[in-house]
Amino acid sequence: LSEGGVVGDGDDDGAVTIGVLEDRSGEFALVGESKWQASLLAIEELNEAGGVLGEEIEVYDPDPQSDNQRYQELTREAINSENVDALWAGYSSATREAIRPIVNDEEQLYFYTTQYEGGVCDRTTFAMGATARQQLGAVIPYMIEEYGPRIYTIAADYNFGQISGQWVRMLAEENDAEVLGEEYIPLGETDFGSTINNIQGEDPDFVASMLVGDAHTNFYQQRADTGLDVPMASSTTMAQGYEHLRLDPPALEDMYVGVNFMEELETDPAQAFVDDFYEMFPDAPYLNQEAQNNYFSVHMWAEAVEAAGTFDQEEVIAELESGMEVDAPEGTIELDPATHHMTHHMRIGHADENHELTFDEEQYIEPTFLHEVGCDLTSEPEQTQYTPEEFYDEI
Amino acid sequence: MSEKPSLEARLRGPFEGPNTIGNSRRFWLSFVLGTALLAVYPVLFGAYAAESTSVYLVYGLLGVSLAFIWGFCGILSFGQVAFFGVAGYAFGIVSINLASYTGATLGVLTGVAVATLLAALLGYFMFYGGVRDVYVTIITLVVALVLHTFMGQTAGSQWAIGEAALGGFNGMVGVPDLAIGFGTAGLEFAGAMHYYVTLLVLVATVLGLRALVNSQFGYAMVATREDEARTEMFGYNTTFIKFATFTIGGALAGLSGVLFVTWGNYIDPSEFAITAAAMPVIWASIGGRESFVGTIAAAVVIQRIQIGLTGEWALVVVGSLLVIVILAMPDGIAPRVGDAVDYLRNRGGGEPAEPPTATEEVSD
Amino acid sequence: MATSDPTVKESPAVAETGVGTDTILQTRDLRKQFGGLTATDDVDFGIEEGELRCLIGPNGAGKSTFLKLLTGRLEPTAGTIYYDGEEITDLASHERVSRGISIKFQVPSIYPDLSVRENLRIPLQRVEQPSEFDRRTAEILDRFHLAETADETASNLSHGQQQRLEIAMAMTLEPKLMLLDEPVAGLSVEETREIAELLRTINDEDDVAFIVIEHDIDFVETIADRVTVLHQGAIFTEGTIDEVRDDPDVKRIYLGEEQ
Amino acid sequence: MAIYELLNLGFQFLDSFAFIVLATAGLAIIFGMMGIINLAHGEFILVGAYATTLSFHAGLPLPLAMVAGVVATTIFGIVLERTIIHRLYGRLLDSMVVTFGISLVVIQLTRIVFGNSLEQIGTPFGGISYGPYSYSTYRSVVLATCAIATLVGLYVLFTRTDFGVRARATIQDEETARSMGVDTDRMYLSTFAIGSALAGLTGALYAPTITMSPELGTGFLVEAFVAVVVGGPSVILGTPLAGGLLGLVDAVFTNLGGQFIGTVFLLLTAIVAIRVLPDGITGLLEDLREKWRRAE
Amino acid sequence: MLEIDDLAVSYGKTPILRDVDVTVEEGEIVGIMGKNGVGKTTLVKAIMGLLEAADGRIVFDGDVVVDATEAATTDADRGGLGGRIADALGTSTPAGTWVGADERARRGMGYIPQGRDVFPELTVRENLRMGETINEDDSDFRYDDVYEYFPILEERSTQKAGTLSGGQQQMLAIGRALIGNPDLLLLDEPSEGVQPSIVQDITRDLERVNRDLGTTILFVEQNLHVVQNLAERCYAIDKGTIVDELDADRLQSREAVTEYLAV
Ligand SMILES: Nc1ncnc2c1ncn2[C@@H]1O[C@H](COP(=O)(O)OP(=O)(O)OP(=O)(O)O)[C@@H](O)[C@H]1O
Ligand SMILES: Nc1ncnc2c1ncn2[C@@H]1O[C@H](COP(=O)(O)OP(=O)(O)OP(=O)(O)O)[C@@H](O)[C@H]1O
Ligand SMILES: NC(N)=O
Ligand SMILES: [Mg+2]
Ligand SMILES: [Mg+2]
Repeated sequence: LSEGGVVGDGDDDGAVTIGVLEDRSGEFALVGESKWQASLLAIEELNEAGGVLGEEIEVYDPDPQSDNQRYQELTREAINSENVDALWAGYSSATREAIRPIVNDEEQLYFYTTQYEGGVCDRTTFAMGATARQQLGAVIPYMIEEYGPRIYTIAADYNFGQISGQWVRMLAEENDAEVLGEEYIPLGETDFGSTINNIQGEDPDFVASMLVGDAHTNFYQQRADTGLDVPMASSTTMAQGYEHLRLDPPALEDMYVGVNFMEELETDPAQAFVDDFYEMFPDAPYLNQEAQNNYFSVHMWAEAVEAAGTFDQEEVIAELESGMEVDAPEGTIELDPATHHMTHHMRIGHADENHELTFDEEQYIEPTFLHEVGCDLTSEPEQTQYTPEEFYDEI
Repeated sequence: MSEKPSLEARLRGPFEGPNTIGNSRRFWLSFVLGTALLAVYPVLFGAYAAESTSVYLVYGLLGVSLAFIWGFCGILSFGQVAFFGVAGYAFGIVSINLASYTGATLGVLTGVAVATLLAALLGYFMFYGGVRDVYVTIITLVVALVLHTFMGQTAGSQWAIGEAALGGFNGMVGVPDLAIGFGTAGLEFAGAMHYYVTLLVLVATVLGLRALVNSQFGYAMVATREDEARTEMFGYNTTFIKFATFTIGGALAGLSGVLFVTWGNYIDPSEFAITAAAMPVIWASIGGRESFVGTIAAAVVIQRIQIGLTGEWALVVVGSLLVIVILAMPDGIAPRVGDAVDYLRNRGGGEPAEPPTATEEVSD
Repeated sequence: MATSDPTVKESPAVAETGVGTDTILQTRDLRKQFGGLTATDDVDFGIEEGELRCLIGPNGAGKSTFLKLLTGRLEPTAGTIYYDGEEITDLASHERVSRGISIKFQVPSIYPDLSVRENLRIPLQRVEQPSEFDRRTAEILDRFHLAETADETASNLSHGQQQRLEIAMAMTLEPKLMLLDEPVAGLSVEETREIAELLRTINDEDDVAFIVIEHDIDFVETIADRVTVLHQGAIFTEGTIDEVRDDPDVKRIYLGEEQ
Repeated sequence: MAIYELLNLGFQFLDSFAFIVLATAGLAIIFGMMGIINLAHGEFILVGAYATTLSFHAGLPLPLAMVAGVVATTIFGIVLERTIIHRLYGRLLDSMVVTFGISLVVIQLTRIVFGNSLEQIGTPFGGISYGPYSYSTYRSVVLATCAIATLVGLYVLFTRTDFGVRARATIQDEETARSMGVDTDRMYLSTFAIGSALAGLTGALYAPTITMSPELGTGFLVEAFVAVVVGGPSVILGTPLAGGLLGLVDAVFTNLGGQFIGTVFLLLTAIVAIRVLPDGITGLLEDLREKWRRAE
Repeated sequence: MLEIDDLAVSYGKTPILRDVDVTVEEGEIVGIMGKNGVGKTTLVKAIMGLLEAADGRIVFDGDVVVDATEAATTDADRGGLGGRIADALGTSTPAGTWVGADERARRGMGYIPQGRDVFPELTVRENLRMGETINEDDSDFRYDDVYEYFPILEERSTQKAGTLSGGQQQMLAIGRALIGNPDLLLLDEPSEGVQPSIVQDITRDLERVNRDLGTTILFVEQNLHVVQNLAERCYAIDKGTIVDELDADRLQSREAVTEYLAV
C-alpha cells in the first residue's frame, strides 16, 4: 500500500503538481474560498517568476465541499494519482485528523494552514496557523486584565472546540481566573436563545468564544438582539469569517480576537499583499488569516525546494527542518524545526460598536506547548497530537 | 426455463424467476463477463485503481441492501445509512480495542450483529406497531438523523469506549484494516485485497438475494409489496415478512458499513446526515429498485461522477441528472436497458424477444 | 331488536363453550363500536360445517363490519369468536387463515401487476410443494375457466374474470370456511349465474362452509341454505330464504314492497 | 428568581414553537395536501430568504422586502410546478429523488451567482429584558405571532372556504373532483403555490436572524420533517399541535441540558409519537372527537 | 340535450369504443345496458370528459364539447415545437375541440361514478359541499332536499365519507350530484351494492327529480328491475358499440332486456 507512487519528484510526467484541497462549498466554504484563492495567487507569482527549479507549478484543486469523506478520497487521489509534491488541505481540525492517517501512510509533505488548537507533532505535517497557545495565550490574559477573572466558554463541539476549551481553563488557571461554565455547541446549530440565557445567568466578565462555521455566526446576531453586552474573546471570529463585515453593527461590539493577520492590518507588507490579492480576485469578499498562511507557506515551500535543489519530499522536509525564515505579510516569521510550527506575530484585534478595528499588543510568540511536551521531530519522528488535558494535571 | 435440466439451467435455476429482472442467457453472459472484468480490473489498472474503486463497490452493496427491501417488499427505508454507520463504528470500537486478527474478526461479526440488531429492533418497533408507508420512510430517516446528532456531539474525551474515541464531528480515526484470523495468525485485506473481498461479497450477495427473491419467501415479499392486506388473507404473516426483510436489509447495510470503515480506516457522523441518507435511495431509483445489478451500477457511476466532476457546475449537473432520469424513466434505467436491447433485436429481425434483461455490469 | 331469535338453534355445548359438534364458527356477544356507534351489537352467530349461509340486511347494518371481525381485520370491542373448536378472538388474520378461514373482499383485490399464474402461486405455495405447482395451477385454471388467461396480467382481466380469479385464489387454500362480501355486485346476469353455480359446486364437492353477503336477492335465492338478516348491528331474523322473504318486517326494513 | 427562569422557558418555547411551525407549514401543505415529499423545501426557504435580503439591500424597507421574498418564492414554486412537479403527482417516492436533485441544483446555483454569503439584515425590535435575562423580541414574540397567524389563516382557508374543500377533494380523487366542476390542474398549481409561498414566508421572516449562506435551507429540514410526521395526515390540525408538542419538548430539554439534549429529545419524541400514534396527533384527536360526538 | 356521433375511445392502443351514436332529448330518462367490460363506464366517462375521444363528436346542450373527427384534428397540429412545449408544460389539450370535465360540470353535467367515488377523507357534509360549489347561484336543490331523500346523510354529516357503508356511500354520491342541479345526470350503476328497498326508492326518486326539476337522466345499469322501471328508452351496448335500441314497449319484455345482460 505504501509503495504505490509515493515519490512525487515530478519527473514522471514532466509537471510539478501541488495539491490544494480547500472548501468552496458546504459549511466551511466561507473561509475555504479565500484560502484557495491565496494559494492560487502564490502559485501564479512563482510561475511568473519562472517557476520553481525552473519548472512550472501545476495545481490539483477539486472542491472537497467541507466533507471529510470526500477529503479522504481526494487526498488519496492527490497523492496516488496526481503524485503531488506537496499538499495543502483542509480548514477544520476534523478534516486534518481525517486525512492525516493517509498523509502519514504515504509519507506525504502536508501543510495545514488553519489557526488551530495546537499539539500536532507529526514528521510530515507542517502547521502554519497560530495555535491556541499563541492566540488564546495572547487574548485571554489580556481580557482578564481588562475586564476581570470570570469567564464563560462557548465553543464548537469537536476536537478544535474541546481542546480550545481546555486551553481557556489552562490559561484561567495560570492567571488566577475562573471558568464559570462551558458550552460545546454542535456545528450547524443556529438557535442560541438558551445559550444566551445561560450566559446571562452566570453573568461573566467576558465570554471566550470558539464558535466555528456559518451556522454559529448566528450567535453574534442573537447576542446583539438580546442586548447581551458582555465583551468577548475569541480565536475564531472576524479574521476568518469576517463577521464584522457581514453583520450589522453593533453585533460584534467589544469582540477581541487573537490573530496573526487580518486584511485590516496596516503594515506595509500586509497592505501590499492585500492589493495583490484583490487585483487577482477583485470580487473576493475578504482576505482572511488562513489565506495569508496558505500564501506564505507556498512561498516557503518553494524556497525550501530551491534550497534543496530537488522536489524530493524527504529532502524538502530536511530543508524545512533546517530552520526557515520567511517574509510573510504578517511580518518576518520563523519555522521551528523541532515542532514544524511557526512563531507568529500575534495581535489582539478589537471591534468597536461600529465594527472599526484596532490592533493592540503585538507579541512575537513561539509554539511553546510542543516544546514543553518534548516534541522534537528532528530527532524523534512522531505522528501524534498532544492535548493540554493529557499533559497538565491542573485542568 | 428450458425443459431438460442442462448444467447451465441447473446453475441458473435457483437465481432466476419472474421476480427478478434479467433471466435470459444474455443477462447471465453479461453478468459473468462483468464479474470477470471486475476481477481482472486490478491486474490491468494496478492496485491503486482497485483500491479507490473498492469504495464504489461498497456503496453498491449499500444500494443493494435498499433495493432488496424497497424493490421487493415495498419498504422504502431512508435510513440504510444508520445500519451502515453503526456497523462501521462498532467495527472500529472492537478492532481498535483488540488490535489483533481476533479483534478485526470480532469487529466484523460485531459490526454486522449490531446493525442487524438495530434493524431488528427498529423493524419490530415499526412493523409490529402498525407504522406503514411513507411513515416508515420518515421514521428511518429520523433515526439516521438522531444518530447524526448524537454522534456529532461525542467529541469530548468522555466519549471514548476503551481505546476507541468516538470523536464527534471529527469521526473515528485509525480504524484497522479488514482482517480475518485468530491472535497473530490470519489474513489482512488491504488495498487490492480489500477490493477482491468486496467484489466477492457483492457477487455472493447479489446471487444470494436473487435466489431468496425467487424463493417462496420472495413471492411472499412481492405479494406483501403489492397488497399487504390481501396477502395477510392468504395466511401470510406480512408483519413478520416485512420485519424479516427489513432486518436482512439492515444486516447487509451493516456489512457494507464494515467494508466501508475498513476501506478508509475512518468514519464520521456525516454518514448519517440527510445527504448521505438520500444517496442509496437515489442509486436504487436511478438504477432500478428491482434490479440489483442496476442499483450497483448506478451507485458506482453516480459516486464516481460526484468525485470525478470538479468545478462549480458539478453539483448542478448531478442534480439535473437526477431530475431528468426520474422524469424520463420512472422505474429507473435497468428495466429500460432490457427494453432497448429487445427493441434493437426485434428491429434487426433477430430471434424472438426474451424477457427484459438487466444492464451490464459497469466496470468503472 | 331481537338479538336472540327462537329460530337460532343452540346445542348445550354451544352454550357452554360456543363450540357445537357440527358448528364450525360461533360468535358470542360479538360487539364492535365506532365511537358511540354500535356497528355490531352483541351478535351470537353460528354456522355449521358445509353450510352456505347468506347475510343480508340494509345498508349500514353492519354486515361488512361483522365479516371484518371474523377475519381479524377489525378488533372487536367485546365478545368472543370460536372456530373449529377453539377460540380465535385474539388471533391475527394470517393465523385464522392458516386454520382454514378464507375471505374474498368486496372490491376485487387480486394483485393487479402480477400474472394470473403468479397470483395463484401466492396461495398455492402455502399448501403445496414446489414440485406440485405446475400441476395444481393447471387444475385450478381449468376449474375456474381461467386457462386462456394464465399469463395475462391480472389487471387486464374483465371484472367477472377478476372475481373468478379471486375466488380461485381463496379456494386454493382449501379452506373450511369462506367469507364473501358482495361477490356479484356489478356483475351481469350471466356472470352472476356462473358465480352462483361455482359457489354451489364448491359447497357441494369440497364441503366448504360459506358466509356470503349479498344484496341481490335472486342470487341469494339460488344459493343459500339459510339466510341471516342483520339490522342495526344485531341479528334481526334467521331462516330459509322463503321464510325471510315473506317476513313483513324484513320487507319493511330491507326488501321493499316490490319483491 | 424562579419566575425569571420560567420566563426563559416561556420565551424559548415561543422561539421553538415559531421555528417548528414556520419551518413546517410549507412542507406540510405540499406533503399533506399533494403527496409530494419536497426535499427541496429548505431551498424554497432559501429563495425566500435571499430574495428578502437582496431586496432589502436594494433599498426596500424590511416589510416590503419580505413581501418580495414571498412573491419570489411563489413564482419559483409555480415555475417548478409547471415544468417538473406536476408530473410527479401520485409518485410520492419519485418526488423525493427529483426534489433532492432540485435542491442540489438550487444550492449550487445560489453559490455560483451570489457566492458563499450575503451581508445579513439586522434583527429588528431588540430584546425583552427581565431580571438578569433577556430574549430576542423578534425571535420569540414576533415570530410566534406570525406562526399563529399563519396557522389560523391556513385553517380558515382549508376548512372554511370552498377553495379548501376543493383542494382537499382534488388531492383525494382528481377525476371525481374534475367531474364536480373543479379545474384540478389549477387546484394543484394553487396548492403548490400556497405551499411555496409559506416556505418563502419562512425564509423572509428568518432572513434577519440567520446567516445568509447557500446551505441555510438545510437548517430547517429536520424540524420540518419531524413535525410533519408527528402532526399526522391532517396537516391543518397537525402542524400546530406538533409545533406545540415539539416546541415544548425542545424548550424544556434545551433549558435543562443544552442544545444537544434538546435536539435529541425532540427526535426521540418524534419516534415515540409515531409509534404510539401511527396516525399522528390528529389521528388521536379525531378518535377523541368521534367518541365525543357519538356520545352526545 | 346530448348528441354523440361516431364516438371512438381507446385506452392507449387498445380500442374500447367505436362508432357509438347516442342521442338524448331534453327531459328524457335513457338507459344503457350491456354485459361486463363492454365499455359502459368508458362511454359515460367519455361523455363526462374524463377520457379523451379518439374519434367522433359530442354535442351537449347545443355546444360541441368534443370534436375529434379527422376534419377537426388535422387543423390542430399537435406536433412541432409549439405542441412539444405545450406537452412539456402540461398545458396540452386533446386535438380538435375539447371541453374539460370541469367545464362540462359547470355547464350542467352531473356524474355519479361507478363504485361510490366519494371523497373518503372529506366529511359527508364536505362531500355535499363539493357538489354544491358547481352551481352556487341557483340552488333549487338544497342540503335539506338531500337529507329528505337520504336521512342517514344528515345523521352522519360530520363522519368521514370513507367510513360509511357501501350503500351509504352510494347515497352520498347521488345526493352530491343532485345538489349541483345538473341538467344532465350521468349515473354509472347506481343500484350496485344498495339494498333492494333503497334501490326502489332511488328509482322513484330519480323519476321525481326528472319530473320536478326537468333533469335529463342517462344511466348505466345491470339491474333488471331498475332498467325496466326507470328507463323510457334504452341502448344496448356490446363489444364497444351500440347494438340495439329498445323503446318503452320492448323494455317491458323481460327477454328483450336480459338478452343484453346475458349471453
Ligand atoms: N371505520 C369506521 N368508522 C366509523 N363508522 C364506521 C366505520 N366503518 C363502518 N362504520 C359504520 O358502521 C356501520 C356499518 O357499516 P358496514 O360497512 O358494516 O355496513 P354494511 O352492512 O356492510 O352496509 P352495506 O350493505 O351498505 O355495505 C355504518 O353505519 C358505517 O357508517
Ligand atoms: N384503465 C384501463 N386501461 C386499459 N383497459 C381498460 C381500462 N379500464 C377499462 N379497461 C378495459 O376496457 C373495457 C371496457 O371497460 P368498462 O369499464 O368501460 O366496462 P363496463 O362496461 O363499464 O363494465 P362493468 O359492467 O364491469 O362496469 C374492459 O375490457 C376493461 O378491461
Ligand atoms: N482549526 C479549526 N478551526 O478547526
Ligand atoms: Mg358492506
Ligand atoms: Mg362499468
